[in-house]
Amino acid sequence: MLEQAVIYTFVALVLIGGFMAAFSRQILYAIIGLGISLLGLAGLFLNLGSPFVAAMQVLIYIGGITVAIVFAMMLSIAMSIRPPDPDTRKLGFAIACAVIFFGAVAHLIRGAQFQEIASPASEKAWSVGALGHALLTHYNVVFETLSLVLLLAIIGAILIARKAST
Amino acid sequence: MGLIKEVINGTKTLLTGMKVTLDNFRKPPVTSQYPMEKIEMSEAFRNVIVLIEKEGIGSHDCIDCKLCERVCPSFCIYLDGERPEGLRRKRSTKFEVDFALCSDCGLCLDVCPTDTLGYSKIHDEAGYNRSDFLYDLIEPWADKEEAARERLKEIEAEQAAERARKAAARKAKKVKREK
Amino acid sequence: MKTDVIQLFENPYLALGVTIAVIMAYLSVNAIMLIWLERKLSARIQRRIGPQRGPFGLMQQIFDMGKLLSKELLTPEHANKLLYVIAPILVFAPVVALSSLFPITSTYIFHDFNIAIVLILAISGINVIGIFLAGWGSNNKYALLGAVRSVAQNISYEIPLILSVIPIVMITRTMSLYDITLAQGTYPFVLVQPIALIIFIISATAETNRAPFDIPEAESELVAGFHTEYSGMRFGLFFFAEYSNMIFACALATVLFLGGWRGPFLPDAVWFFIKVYALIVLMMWFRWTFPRLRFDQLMKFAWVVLVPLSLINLLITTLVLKIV
Amino acid sequence: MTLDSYLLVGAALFSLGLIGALSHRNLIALLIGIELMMNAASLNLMAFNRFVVTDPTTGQIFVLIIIGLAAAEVAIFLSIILRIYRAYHDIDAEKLTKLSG
Amino acid sequence: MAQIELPLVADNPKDIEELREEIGPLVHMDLLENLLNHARSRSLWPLTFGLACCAIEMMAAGAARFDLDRIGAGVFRPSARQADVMILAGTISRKMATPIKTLWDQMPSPKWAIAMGGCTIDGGPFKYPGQYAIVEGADKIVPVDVYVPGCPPRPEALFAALFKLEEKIRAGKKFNK
Amino acid sequence: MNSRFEVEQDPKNRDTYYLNMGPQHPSTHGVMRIKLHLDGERIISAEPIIGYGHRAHEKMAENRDYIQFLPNPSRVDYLGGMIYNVGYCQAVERAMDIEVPERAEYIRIICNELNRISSHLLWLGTFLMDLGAFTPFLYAFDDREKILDILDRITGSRLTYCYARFGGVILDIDDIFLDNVSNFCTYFVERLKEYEKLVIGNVIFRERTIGVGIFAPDLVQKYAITGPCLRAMGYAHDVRKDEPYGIYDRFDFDVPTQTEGDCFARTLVRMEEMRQCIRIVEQAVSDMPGGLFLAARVPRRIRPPEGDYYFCVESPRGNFGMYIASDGSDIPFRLKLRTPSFSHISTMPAVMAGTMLADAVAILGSIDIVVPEIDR
Amino acid sequence: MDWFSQYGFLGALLLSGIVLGAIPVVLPLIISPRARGRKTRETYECGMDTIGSAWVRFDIAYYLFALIFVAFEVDVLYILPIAVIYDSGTYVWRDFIELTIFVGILFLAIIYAWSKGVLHWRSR
Amino acid sequence: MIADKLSLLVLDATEVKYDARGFHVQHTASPNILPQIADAFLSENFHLEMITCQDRRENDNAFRLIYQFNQYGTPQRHVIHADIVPDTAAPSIATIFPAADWYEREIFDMYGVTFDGHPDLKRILMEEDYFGHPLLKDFVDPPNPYRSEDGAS
Ligand code: SF4
Ligand code: SF4
Ligand code: SF4
Repeated sequence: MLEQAVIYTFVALVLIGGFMAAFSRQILYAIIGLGISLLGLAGLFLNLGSPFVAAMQVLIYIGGITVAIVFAMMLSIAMSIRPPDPDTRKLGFAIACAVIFFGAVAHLIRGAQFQEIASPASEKAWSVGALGHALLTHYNVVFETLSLVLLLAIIGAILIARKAST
Repeated sequence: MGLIKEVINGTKTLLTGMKVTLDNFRKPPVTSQYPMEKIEMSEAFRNVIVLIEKEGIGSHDCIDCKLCERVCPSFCIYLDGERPEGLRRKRSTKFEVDFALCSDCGLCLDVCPTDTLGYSKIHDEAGYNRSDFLYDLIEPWADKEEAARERLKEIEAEQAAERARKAAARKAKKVKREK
Repeated sequence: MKTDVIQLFENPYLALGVTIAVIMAYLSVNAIMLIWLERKLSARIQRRIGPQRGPFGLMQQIFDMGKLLSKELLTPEHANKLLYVIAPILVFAPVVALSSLFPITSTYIFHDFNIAIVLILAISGINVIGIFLAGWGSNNKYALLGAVRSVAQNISYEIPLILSVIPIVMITRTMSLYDITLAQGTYPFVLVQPIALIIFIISATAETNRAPFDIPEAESELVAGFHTEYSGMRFGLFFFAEYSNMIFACALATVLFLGGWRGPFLPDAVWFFIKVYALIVLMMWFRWTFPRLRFDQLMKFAWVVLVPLSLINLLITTLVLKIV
Repeated sequence: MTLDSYLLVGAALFSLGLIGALSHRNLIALLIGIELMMNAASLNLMAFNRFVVTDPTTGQIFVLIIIGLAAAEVAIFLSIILRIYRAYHDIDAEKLTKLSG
Repeated sequence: MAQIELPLVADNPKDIEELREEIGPLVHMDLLENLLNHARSRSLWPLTFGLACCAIEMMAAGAARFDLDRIGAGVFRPSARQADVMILAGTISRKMATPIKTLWDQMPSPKWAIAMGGCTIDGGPFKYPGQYAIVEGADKIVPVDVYVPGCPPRPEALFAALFKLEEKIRAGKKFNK
Repeated sequence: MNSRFEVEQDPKNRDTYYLNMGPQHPSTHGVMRIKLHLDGERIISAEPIIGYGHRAHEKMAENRDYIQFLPNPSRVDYLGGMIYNVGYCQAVERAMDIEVPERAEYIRIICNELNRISSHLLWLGTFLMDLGAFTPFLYAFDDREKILDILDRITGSRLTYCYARFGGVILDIDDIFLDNVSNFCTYFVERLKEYEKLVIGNVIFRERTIGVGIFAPDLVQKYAITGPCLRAMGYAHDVRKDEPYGIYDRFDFDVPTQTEGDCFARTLVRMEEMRQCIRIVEQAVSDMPGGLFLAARVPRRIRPPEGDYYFCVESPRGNFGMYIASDGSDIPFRLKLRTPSFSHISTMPAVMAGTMLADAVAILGSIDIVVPEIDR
Repeated sequence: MDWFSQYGFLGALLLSGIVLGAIPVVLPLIISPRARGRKTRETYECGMDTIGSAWVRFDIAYYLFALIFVAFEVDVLYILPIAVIYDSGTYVWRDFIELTIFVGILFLAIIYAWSKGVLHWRSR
Repeated sequence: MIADKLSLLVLDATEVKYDARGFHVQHTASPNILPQIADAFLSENFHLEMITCQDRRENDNAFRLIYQFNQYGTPQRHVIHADIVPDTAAPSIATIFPAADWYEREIFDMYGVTFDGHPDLKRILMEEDYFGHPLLKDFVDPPNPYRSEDGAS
């Protein structure tokens, strides 16, 4: 009962945050919305059985990515304080797109029949250790590639940003 | 490598610093706990001026010469005096000091011909009103004033006698020399 | 062996209530004691006496609390009111949850999470957001600069902090704080990971914005940093959170490196707190000895010294673990 | 909650992200929209992972990878924003097209 | 010669009195108020703020020899928002009057002011015919609670002033000079 | 949003902003204000705005006679009050050609140098507090109290001395005083080592000060920098050596110099200067002659002959000069105080530009300003 | 134990933190007096009026640090799941090699950033 | 040598007794050649010790500007007196000796003497909107709320 309520709270957080992020014209509020949404999402991850991923979500997304975005926002202070005038045409177009997309997907989901497994895998399979094993064996290429990608991201970011600053 | 050396050296200096603070930690505090223990004020300590007792008079000896009032750079002395009957010198009847204005310079002490000014040893006054610091210096002496005047009369009489004697002596000398 | 506190009670709500009460009582006493300790310690280092109200000056903090509680709460006209108001609450919020995560004794703990380390890191991240919102919300240049510095500093020192924790996780193969403490049966990990401990302490000092890393609230430049505009109890909450965070940082160091509650003769909890407070005294000692670094030097220190050092430490650990 | 409802939430989040990405002129808002969409994808992955897949590590690792990619993307994207800002002192997407065109 | 524009000064003592007035708390209980007054009186955090020579004596009072921290007043807060008592230590120049007024306004109530040194009481050594640069008395710009005479007052005098202020705070509304 | 924020900052320069440092700011040492134009953390330009401590000393001088001006100089620079007080007396003595007894000269030297140490100590404390170290501040104050106790015993004041008079000093010293002084000297030499360990050696302190706030070499001549700031740039200029006043030519002391001209060099110079002060004091104590402490024959009215006079002393902050224009009456026609910090602060725009916000604090702290001395 | 009883407790504590934090900032509204001055609610800036907007643009260098951080933190956190199973006997040298490569790449990032002088705070 | 350079510029130079007066040479110059004089001093490694002013309107109907130059090392103080007629501007030497910048602002603030070619001549010690020039001999501070009414003496 309470559990259900909490899950719905998380869903609500996700959606409210999403709304804030999508519709607020002040960038800071949009970022806060993003943060709230991500928090709700982390809750849902928890519910889906993976506290580790949930914690990572909080640590990286909220602690890292939103912070970086906030810093980016502060570059353009003037804009973030005074929101630009609403562009109703564009907004209407975006909403139309989104509604169409959502309708289609909802329809698909309704129609589709997923083979749900009866009971979730054992606790051990969900553990962090399992993740580690998987990263080392099955996904080791992905693992190393990811680090390379991040290295490239750092290099790229520095290159671009430094060029910009000189 | 230079970096590592730097880090090690830096750590060393930090540890020396911590040792210094530790050494001081072990020493006793130097605090003097004000309301409980009061620091003795030195002889020269300057605060609001007071009239001090002159030997032989039993009271102050301010003759209202107004020198201090005139020299005071802060204009904080307000004087008034009268010449009591039977006295050669004047006596001040009002001697107010606005300590809030005083700059503790001591010039008034320098000029006082009778050396009757001194410093009080109060060092911790505070008040709720800005007019709290207008001190009346005569007041503590008020009850002794009468006696002092009497004594002064005697002293002046003595002095007059002395002067007269000296004058007589001088005259005598003069007369002698003339002879 | 270990018992969750929740299981002691029939009713989970009662358990919750008792937990909150215990934690808040502890934290309040702790904050008061720590401020007292800090003031007395600094006084001794500086050869003063320090607060004297009440026995040993203990009442001083209570007076301070009372005063802060009855101070007017000013909300600047141009501040972003919502953010301004919620920021101190946000900074304060994680405090209660965080303190439930540490295994203080070997028998009773609130709950032993198997990913406790990540949780601690994640929850303490809320702090940063609170500080940022405080700076942004108060619409004050000093506050904003302080907040930006604080965020930059926090994120920079988070990396060496995590990197210094990883070797321990490697050695013990767990992220549960209880199990990590158990693993230090024969010797505390400070003996095998001294460098990690040093890096951890330094990073933790920086994470809690303590001198010599107190640049976000550097008095001499930024007046009072991110809480420049905060008065009364709102400021008090920042204060409270700072001292509580100190406890958490030192408690984590204790658990990871100093063997947590382990120790001869004395009861578990006593050992735990002895170690924690010893570390805190060390941090205070730092504070009252050193000048503060300039901000760029601070960042440089994190990235140029601490991160490579902790990476090297990590590599060595991996190698040694493999060989041994 | 069932798989369907998770998927619906994911779809809704994706739509919101779409709106955010399409309707704003600010590049940062665009980024926020994209992030929302990526998270919608993660949610779907996790949901499938929980309800459909037998080996639960797969979905989690995919989510982790998404997080990592998002971080890389954000880093690059933000540095581009910085660059643009430096060049034009503005991060208005529309004005940019005018400037470049 | 044009008249000087004096933007922030109360033109007469009545205005100062008015400015001193605070809007009382919503809930007023005597017992609570008394307790709070006790707490307030023992935890007076001064504003880090020195005007001239007297400020050095104020610093000396905070230093090891006298140690303001003993009576709970050693926490010098640099931000006006967190300070309780403004120690006006030194000569207030006319140029400084406006900032002081602003700072005073920006302190959250309840707040108090101590005028330390002759200069802040009524101009002290700098009050003389022809003076054009100073404010002759801090009470022309902020409501002062306690005055400390001296040039400069010894740190003990500042202590005495703080004790006086404590008395005043503890007496609360009943206080009369 | 409030209309105040509608005002765009300079549209071409939206990246930069202005920040008020002061007048009430923990690191401006009183009431100075520096308007900083910042780009992020970097200072584009700095504009000191002074006058918040203006007390009209010069106007006062024109309204009172030479004697009544006596309490003022020590309030111009209250940290070096004794030096200013003595300096003023010496200026008038030279103008009037008043003989000063030997003993008085020696007493003045001792008091001057002790006062210089106390000023430097206070500087050390506040400078380190600006850099974030609180403890040395209290140590410095503690030692300063020791000096103040010694001076308090004979001068009666702790800060704003009015001890020197035309033709000598107001009170004679006694053996206890001399004992106290020599005890202090032995104590302080040891104590200085401790400071050096705590401060000079400290790597954080070095990081914060080395290479920070360098006065460009051409600033020296153009701005007339004096005092420790000048000596930190390699000029061995010291009024006590170059144009000895009083009896400074009888003492053997060095003028410490450094060449870098940064905050660290200034610190070193001042530390060494304290040591030299001790040397002078020790010599003075051992040579102390007997005799009068106040000239027997001082003219009752102080009336320097008509003309201009200039007298320069070495204050803890640099050359303090008194320009006295007399019209033959006992009220100065014009008395101009040339204060060193005034020159130093006017270099701030040149020195601070391009440094970081935190450096501004270090620079301000290291040049050792006393606000009423700038504003007079 | 399912997730709810585990993390629900923690969540409840977090929530209680917010509630407890709210109390002390509401209480003073009732028991504290209020000042009325002409500038009480103005922005504090050392007693002067602020010049321009207070939402200033900060140094670009912070920004670079934030960028590096984002990428770096992900990297570092990836090590965690591996650390948990490191040297658990399943692998002989494989985990060591992979981890070393991973950390090595991380090192490269630092070295690159260093060589580019990003860490030396040259904001212009 | 400085003496040679100056002899071309100044109206009158008198050696004064250093022991009594504290400076070595006193010159009188006409104000409009001040920049050349400053140039000469700059090229000879002198620094500008101070500038000040006297209100001599009663005696000579002039403001006397006093410039003082000195050298590091062996002191050699030169004092330049330049009388300017009230309400005329003196040339600024702030571009030659930046130190003069603030001194000239101070003189402007206190005496109302203006300087031609000064980069930013505004008040320095008093508020920007102050009304008078306080060091003038005939300056009176009008009654204002900052003064005590009781007025000492
Ligand atoms: S000490 Fe100085 S200021 Fe005070 S009353 Fe005497 S002369 Fe006046
Ligand atoms: S100078 Fe001395 S005698 Fe003369 S009025 Fe003053 S106190 Fe009295
Ligand atoms: S009262 Fe005296 S010591 Fe205090 S500021 Fe005024 S002149 Fe200076």
